[in-house]
Formats: sequence, structure tokens, C-alpha cells
Amino acid sequence: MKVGVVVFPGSNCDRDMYHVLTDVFHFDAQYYWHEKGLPKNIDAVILPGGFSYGDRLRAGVIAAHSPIIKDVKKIAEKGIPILGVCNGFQILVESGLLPGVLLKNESLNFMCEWTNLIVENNNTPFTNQFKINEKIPIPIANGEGRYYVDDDTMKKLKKKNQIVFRYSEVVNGSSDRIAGVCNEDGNVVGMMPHPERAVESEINPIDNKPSSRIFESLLTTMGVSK
Amino acid sequence: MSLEDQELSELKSKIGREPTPTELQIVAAEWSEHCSYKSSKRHLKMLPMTGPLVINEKGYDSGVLDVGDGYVVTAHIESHNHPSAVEPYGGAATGVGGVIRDILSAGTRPIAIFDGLRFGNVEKDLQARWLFKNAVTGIADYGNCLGIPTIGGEVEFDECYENYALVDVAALGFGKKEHLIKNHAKKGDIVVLMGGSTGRDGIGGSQFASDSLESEDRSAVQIPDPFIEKLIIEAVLQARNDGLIHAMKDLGGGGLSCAISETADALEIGIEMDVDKVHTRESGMHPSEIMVSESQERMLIVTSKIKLKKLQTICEKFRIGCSMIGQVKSDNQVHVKKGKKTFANLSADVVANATLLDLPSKKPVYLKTIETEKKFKPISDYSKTLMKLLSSPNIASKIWVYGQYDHEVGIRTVVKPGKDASVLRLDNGKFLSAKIDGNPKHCYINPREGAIGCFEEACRNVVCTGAKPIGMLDHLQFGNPKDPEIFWTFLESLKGLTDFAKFFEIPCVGGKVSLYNETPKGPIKPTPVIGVIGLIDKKPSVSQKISEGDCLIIIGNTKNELGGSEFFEYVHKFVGGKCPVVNFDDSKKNMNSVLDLIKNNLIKSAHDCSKGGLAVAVSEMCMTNQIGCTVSLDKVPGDKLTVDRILFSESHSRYLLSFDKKNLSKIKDLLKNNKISFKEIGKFGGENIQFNNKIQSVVKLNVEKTHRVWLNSLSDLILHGKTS
Amino acid sequence: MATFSVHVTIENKLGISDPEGDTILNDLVLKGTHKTVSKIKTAKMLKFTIKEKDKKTAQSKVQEICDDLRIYNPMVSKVIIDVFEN
Amino acid sequence: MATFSVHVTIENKLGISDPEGDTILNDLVLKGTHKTVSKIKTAKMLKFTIKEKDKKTAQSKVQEICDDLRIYNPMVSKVIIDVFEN
Ligand SMILES: Nc1ncnc2c1ncn2[C@@H]1O[C@H](COP(=O)(O)OP(=O)(O)O)[C@@H](O)[C@H]1O
Ligand SMILES: [Mg+2]
Repeated sequence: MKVGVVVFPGSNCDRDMYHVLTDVFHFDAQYYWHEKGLPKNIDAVILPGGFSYGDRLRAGVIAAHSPIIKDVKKIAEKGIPILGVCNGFQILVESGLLPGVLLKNESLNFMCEWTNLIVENNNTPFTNQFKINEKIPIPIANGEGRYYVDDDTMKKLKKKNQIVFRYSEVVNGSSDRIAGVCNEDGNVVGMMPHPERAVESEINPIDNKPSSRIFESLLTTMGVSK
Repeated sequence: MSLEDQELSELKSKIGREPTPTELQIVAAEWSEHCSYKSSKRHLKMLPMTGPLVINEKGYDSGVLDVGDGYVVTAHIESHNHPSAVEPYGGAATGVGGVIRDILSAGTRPIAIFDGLRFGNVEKDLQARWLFKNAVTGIADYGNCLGIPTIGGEVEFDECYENYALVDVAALGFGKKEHLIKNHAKKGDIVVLMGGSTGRDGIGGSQFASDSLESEDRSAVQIPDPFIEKLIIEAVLQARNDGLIHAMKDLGGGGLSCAISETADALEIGIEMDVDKVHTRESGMHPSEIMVSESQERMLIVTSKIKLKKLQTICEKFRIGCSMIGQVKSDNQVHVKKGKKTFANLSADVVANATLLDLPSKKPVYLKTIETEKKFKPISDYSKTLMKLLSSPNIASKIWVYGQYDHEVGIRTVVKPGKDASVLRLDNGKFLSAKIDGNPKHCYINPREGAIGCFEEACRNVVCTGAKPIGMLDHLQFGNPKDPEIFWTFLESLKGLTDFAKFFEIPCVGGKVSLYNETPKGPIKPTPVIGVIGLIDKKPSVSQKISEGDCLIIIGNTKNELGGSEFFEYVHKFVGGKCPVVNFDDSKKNMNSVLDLIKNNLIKSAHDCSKGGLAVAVSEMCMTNQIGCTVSLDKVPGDKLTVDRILFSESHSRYLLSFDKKNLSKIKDLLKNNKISFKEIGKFGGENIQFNNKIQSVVKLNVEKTHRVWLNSLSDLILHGKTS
Repeated sequence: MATFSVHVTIENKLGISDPEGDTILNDLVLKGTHKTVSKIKTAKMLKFTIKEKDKKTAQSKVQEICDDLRIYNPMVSKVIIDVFEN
Repeated sequence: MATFSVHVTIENKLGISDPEGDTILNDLVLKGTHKTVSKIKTAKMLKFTIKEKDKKTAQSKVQEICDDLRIYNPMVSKVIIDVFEN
């Protein structure tokens, strides 16, 4: 159960994610620098949040051209679970692994606040321990987090059940309040909120159990019983 | 940029010859107020700087505190006032960058940022609004990109900052004690300049910071590059882990001149460097320009010949510049060459140690009459007055500010901004609490008591989280020190802080002096800003939700101290009166008692009483808990006072405690035992914030509605120009 | 070979909202005394300095860069490319 | 009265660094196969739609708006204003 945490220049939630993976859920996690390749036998890959390349030009666009993304794409095709969080989601979108685009928040500001997610698809490696419509208290922290797709893509997303999370209320102007999506196969998931900031009760002022299920889902997928 | 005549002759006599033009530039940069502290240094020595937890090492740019189990916390505070007043976005952002590098240079990872922001009257003054908005974005963009949470701060508006800005930034670092950089160097070691390239931007910045703003120097503006800074942080920490750093210093005011001469002086070495080796952004820069450029995001590192390769490999990985610019000599000289040619060769001691001044001081004339109160129109509707205060820019929620700051990254933030102090968890199971506070309105009326008040307020905030104060940072911001009246206010504030620090045995672990803060209308009010760091051994006090039937106790006396209060200044537009004075004994007793109550798990939450007085503090508790409260003003302990004074006096050492009724007798016993002045003054419940005087209702406000106004009025004002 | 300055303007496609332009218009310009402005659209510009054999190659080369490297996101934006001889 | 489209380009003054342009050049464009690009400078553009009596008034009006409302900070940036008749 090897989980890779990809590190780009400017990633800044890599260490948080690593801590949660190893110390809280006891995965065998390892960092991979963006210029390196990923090993063949990896079991899951996580692209953490941050400001890769300082968010220059557009969040995620420069990192999407990193050498490691080629490997991420190969692994994605094999059906291995891949999760992009915040900037990781932006990178997945910019590299074409996920549909849509993340635009500047309607407020035009960086927003750091606690939100509630609603689970819309519990058929992904990161949501299989949820019930549909379950609520997850979780924080966001982003400037470019407004998910947008054109009408045709939206239809497709709905048809193929690719909407994974919605905000329970309007947060930043995302199309249909979308907070996370997956690819058609469901193994590549991207989400703007930060699960790694919500799984420990010490720093979660509301309830840490729902977001923990994101990682427990991965454990289940990988055949590890809790 | 130049030396004063008398300084020039002093330099000549010290070196026994005419200085070269490059030497003149280097010395002018280093002898500026900003770098040399020439006006303040001899007085700053009065502050207590040692204590059982303080680790002192030569050459540290930040204070180091031992928090046990092999871990240390580092702390520093800085301001970027002049640059922020002309380019608020870049000025504020590079301010963050600078203080972060100070934390980094001790060898610790930065884990938190605090910002203290002061501007003119944002309700009337569009320029102030523009400055404020852009400074906030500058801090947000920089800190967020670095992935260092900005977890607290303060915001204040006062007409004395018209056309000006005070942007203070404090930072905390954390690391293993064994990883602290020991700052040593020996002959033959290599001097490396790491990070961004050197350009003409920011030339003369430190002198700029020491001039009044009239001489606006355009080239002194710096462009922030948080992305490079982030790479520097990771590269430096990796180099630290690999033991590649013998000594390190960040490049701040005075650029290379300052970094080279101070490193040479502190480590008692000589440094010979070649400006041709510095990676520059533009061609054709003169040696003196390279030496005084204040381009941001650069670090000076001393390493050995053998370790250099490894250091270069790390820099290559992060794609940041790494120039070997010189080497360590045994002669204590700062020797600047361009190729073979010498441009400066001065003793480090001469450059790094400007002659300290002993400026005259004199009690300001205005203080003679400032305490005399005017007669005021009586308040006819206290509900309206309280609502007005709660929506005023100084008291309204600052969520528009901290909501733009990533305050969660790093997953340490246990108590988030929006309460009193914020709390971080540390790797050894302990918790760190910190807050910065200032109060120029009080300090203007009484520079000494005002400064003590800021210190006590920061302590109170930290104590409300269950933390014991273990260190203090001071940032002393005043006008032109050559004015004896201003210098007197500086000395008074400093003496007050010293007394308090000694009495409470809270060592000063870092600080900064910023002088020449003058606006076109004159000097700013004295503005010391105090940061207090507290440590929690076991469990922090995280506010529990207050519910129906819970009780409210106030600790501490309410006195006739409306001078400099928001009530006088915002409601009555009056500057004057008697400002709050801290009684040291009461202060200590109250602090310890609150800590005792928290330790014994007796209360749900503690909130300190400060700006806006009791009325505002109770309202804040109600609003953040979405519950009403009925308070009896006649029960409030202290002087016999009129209703307005009980509601709005800003007397110090007061705490509001909420708790379950079942703990009442235990709490009372503990407080009585500790000989504390306290009273049970209210009950939570219902949907109104209500203050009664005996049987008469004085204030009645709906919690939900008030909450909405308090929460949104600052952003409405800044974004849409709405005043409520 | 000659050096060209190529201006790439990245702007929203028709129908994509531009909250920033709207905010500058409504909260800044129209709040003041400037009532003759009816719309503000924001765009981002990149000015390339490029060495190519002629204007046409410079243009097509930059277009290629923009497409290949996703200098703009085609779902929401378009680019306008103007070439100037130096 | 006629309607004009006024393009305001806000860019850093000469000698002021442009970290964003540098990153796009070094970490994106030059990492690929596009070696003929030697510099990229970023700028921001605002496209105003404004009704004024003539081109000159449109130009000066927009300049005034930019100065008054601090659409740019003259300390670090400059504006270039181009007017087009609609
Ligand atoms: N500029 C700022 N940056 C970050 N947090 C801020 C800022 N201003 C205020 N806050 C936060 O808002 C809350 C209230 O601040 P303040 O009114 O200064 O508190 P207090 O009166 O307890 O000192 C605190 O948690 C503080 O950290
Ligand atoms: Mg407080």
C-alpha cells in the first residue's frame, strides 16, 4: 500500500498530507519530486495543495507540464486511485485528467473558511465509505476555486456520475456548487477543500469523522481493513 | 543616500583616510537608523532579554525560546511602513518576506505569521481604503503562497495615519534545538549568496525607511516574489538538515552591505567578496549599487569548501541562484572587490557599529492638558450607541481580513483567528499561543501606561487560551526622534514595557524600532505594538459553545478610564481623558486565576475586555455563540460610575468568563481564595444582548441582527463604500 | 532573423462572466463621477520577445506556444495575437 | 456622442522586475522546445466601453479614471491607453 505524494516547486500542503497519511492512517507514503518518475508498483497517488510555480499564469498550468505528470497519466489509465486536492485538483484539470477549469472565486479574494460538502458519488476510491448526501465539514483555502464547465460538459458530468462533491451552500460561484469531480472511470478525483486539514479532532472544530472517511475509503480500496 | 557631515568626519577619522564612493554607500546604509539603531540602541538595553527559556547565540535575527523536549520556538517582528505607504501591496508583502527570512536564518521552519495594520480613517478617506485593501492582499498573497498560516493580528484606523500606513508583521518558527544554526566561521570558509537575483529595485530602502515620506524615493519600492522565497525556505531547511550551513543571515535593510559587515563583526572574521560573482538581474550595476541593493528573497550563507558542492546541488534542485561571492579571512575587514580591483576595504567593526546617539528628551506640552475631560452631550439611546460602535471599523469583525489569509495550512492551528489569541499545536504535545496588540489612542494620552496596556492586553489574550506568557516582542514605532518631545514618548513607552516585563518575568526575545514615521500632517501617535507568546503544557482552552442558562462572571475592576477609548474617540470625537492604567499586582493575580480556572476545567470560555469595553466584549461573546445575555451593570465591580463609563471604559486586567452554572461555587471559591475582585454579572439565554441598570433596561439588541452588522460592516465599507 | 514583440491578450470568451471587470465598474468607476463608462472587461497580456525569420513565423510560433502549453484555457478564454517588429 | 473601446494596459515600469513573466518564460516556455523566445513580460488589460464626444475626450477621461481611482500605482506601473472607435 504505497502512496505517492507528488511535490512540485511551491507545493505547500505536501507535508500536511504526508503527516495525515502516515501518522493518522498508517499508509506507507513517500514524496516524489516533480522531475522524477513514479514507480510501477505504486498503489495510489496524491497531488497536494499549495502554489505550484506561485500560481503564475493560472493555478496549476505550469505544473501540469512537469515530467511526473506523464507518469500520473499512465497510472491513471491503469485505474490506480489518484487524488488532487486544491492545487492538486487545479493541476489535474490543467493536465486534462479531469474536465473543467477552476476560475478566480467570485469574491475575487482568497477564501479560507469552513464549508460543508455533500457527497454525490460514493463510487470512487475516495468516497466508497460514504452514504450519498452525507455531509462533510471541511475547510477550503484557495483563490482560484470556482469550478466551471460549459453546458455540454456539465451534461456529460451528470450522465457519467462524475460530480463527487457539492458545497451545501453557495461558496464561491462554482457551477452547480461543484467542489469535486472525477474522471469517467472514477479513479481520478479532484477536490478543492482540504481533507488533510479536517481529519484530526484537535484542529477540526466541528467533526473529524466524515472527512476521515475519504482516507478510510482509500484504505478499503487498497484492501486494508481498518 | 548619504552620511551627515559629522558622521562623515567621524568615518574619516576612524579609517584615517578619505573613504571611496563605494565605502560611503556601504557605511551610509549600515549607519542608517534602520540598520544601526543609533538613536535607540543604548536605551533598548534596559529591556530584560534573558530568562530560563531564552537561548542566546551571536548573530541571530530572531529570538529563540526553549519549549522543551529538544524543541525551540523562534520569534521576530518587523515593519514595512514607508514602503507600504507608497506601494501597499508590495510593501506589505515584502514585509512578510523579510520577517520570515529572519526566522529561517536561525535554522527553524516558519510556522505562523501575525499582522498589525494601521491606516487613516477608512470611512472618509479613499486613499486609506486603497492602502488597507492592498496591504491585506499583499500579506495574503505572500503568506498564502509560502504556505505559512497567518493566524492573528489586529487592524486599527486612526486619523494620525492619514496618507500613511503602519504594516507590522511578526512570525514564529519551530524546530529542533540541535538544528539551530550555530553561526560560526573560520578562515577559508566560503560566502554564498543564495536566492533571487540582485537588481536596482529597493536601492536605498533602509535609508528610505529612516527618512520622512516627503522625499519619496521611487526606486526604493520592491517587487515581492513569494515563489522564490518558498523555494529558499525549502532549500535552506534541507541544507540545514544536511549540516551544510556554518552561519546564515538574511538580506534585509542595507542589503549586502549590512549582511556582510554584520556577519563579519558578529563572528569576528573578515570577509572578502567580489561583486562580479553576485548574480544580478540587470547589467552594468555599479559595485555600490550591488552592495546596497535591497532586492528581496536573498540569503547569505557561510559554508566550507567541501560542503559547497552539496549546497549547490540543493540550489539546483530548487532552481534558485547560488553564487559563491567571497571567502572568510582572518583580518576582520570587509573587503569588496570587483575582479581584482578593490572598491571598499573597511574594518567590520567600524561599519557595523555606528556611533550611538544620546538624543535629548522633553515631556510634550500637550500632555499637560490631555487628561482634562470635556462635557459631553448625554447619550439618549445606548442601544444605538452600542450598535454604532459594533459596526465601527475598529471594532467590527476582522473576518474580511483573516478570511483572506490561509490560517489552516501547516495543520497546527487549534484556535483559529476571530477569538482572542490563536493557538498552534507543537510536535512535542505542547501548544503555543500568541497575539500582537497595540493601542496608539491610549499611548498618545499616556505613552508609558499606554504601552504597558498593550503588553497586558496581549498577555490577557494569550491567557484566555490557557497559556502562560513566556516571551515578548516589541515593536516601537514613533515619529522623528530628533524631536525631544517625540523621543520622550519613546523613552516612556520603553520604560513602561521594561517595568512590566521585569515584574512578570517575561523576557523580550525580539523587537524592532521604527522611527521617522511622519505623515504630511505630522508625527504618528506613539505606536508600540507588542507580541506575546504563551506556552500551554497540556491542553489549550478551546471555547465551548455557550448555552442557555450559562453564567457570566467578570474578573477585575472597571474604573473611570475612558481616555483614548473608542467611545470617546468614535462616538464623542474626543481625544483626551484618563487612559487605563494597569495595576501590576491585580494584573498578575487576575492572570493566574484565569489560568487556574482553565486548568481546573471550570469554564467554557474566557474573553478579555478591551476595545469598546464591557459592552463590546459581552456582545462579542453573544454574537460568536449566537445566544443572548442579560447583564446587570449595577453589579459590575470597581469604581462607582455612570452607565456610559461602566459600559465603555477600557480598564485593563478584566476577563469575562462563561461557564455552566454547576461550577459557580467552585469558581467563586477559587477566586475568593485568590483575593480577586469579581462578580457574577449576567446569565446567557434568549435572543437579546441586554444591559440593565438595576431594574432599568439600558441596552437591548437582537443578537442575530447585531451579529450580521458586526460581521459585514468592514467588508461592506471596504468593498462597496457603505457606511452603516 | 529578426526580433519581434508579440502581444498575446488572453480574455474571456463571450458568455463567460468577468466578476473582476464588473467589480471595477460597479464598485469603483460608477461609484465616482464617471458615468459614461458602460462596461469594463479584464484581460491578461503577455508580451513575448521572440526571434524568428519573419512576422508570420513569429505569429504562428507564438500561437503554437499558446496552444501547446495552454497559455490560455480554451474552455473559458481566447487569445488575440498581435505582432510588432522591433 | 460615440462609443469607444479604450484599452488600458497596465505594466511594470522599466527596471521593475516581473517575477510572473520570468516564471512563465523559464519554467514553461523554455522547458519545452521553444527556444526562440527570450523574454516574457506580463501586463494586465482593462477594456473600457465608454461614450464620449470624441476620441480625445475618451482617452483623457479614461486616463483620469485610472489616475483618480488608482487603477494602477504609478510607483511601480505605467499605463498605455489605446482608443478604438466602435
Ligand atoms: N490583521 C489581522 N490579521 C489576522 N487576524 C486578525 C487581524 N486583525 C484581527 N484579527 C483577528 O481577529 C480577532 C480579533 O482581533 P482583535 O479585535 O485585535 O482582538 P483583541 O481585542 O482580543 O486583541 C483576533 O483573533 C485576531 O487575531
Ligand atoms: Mg481579546
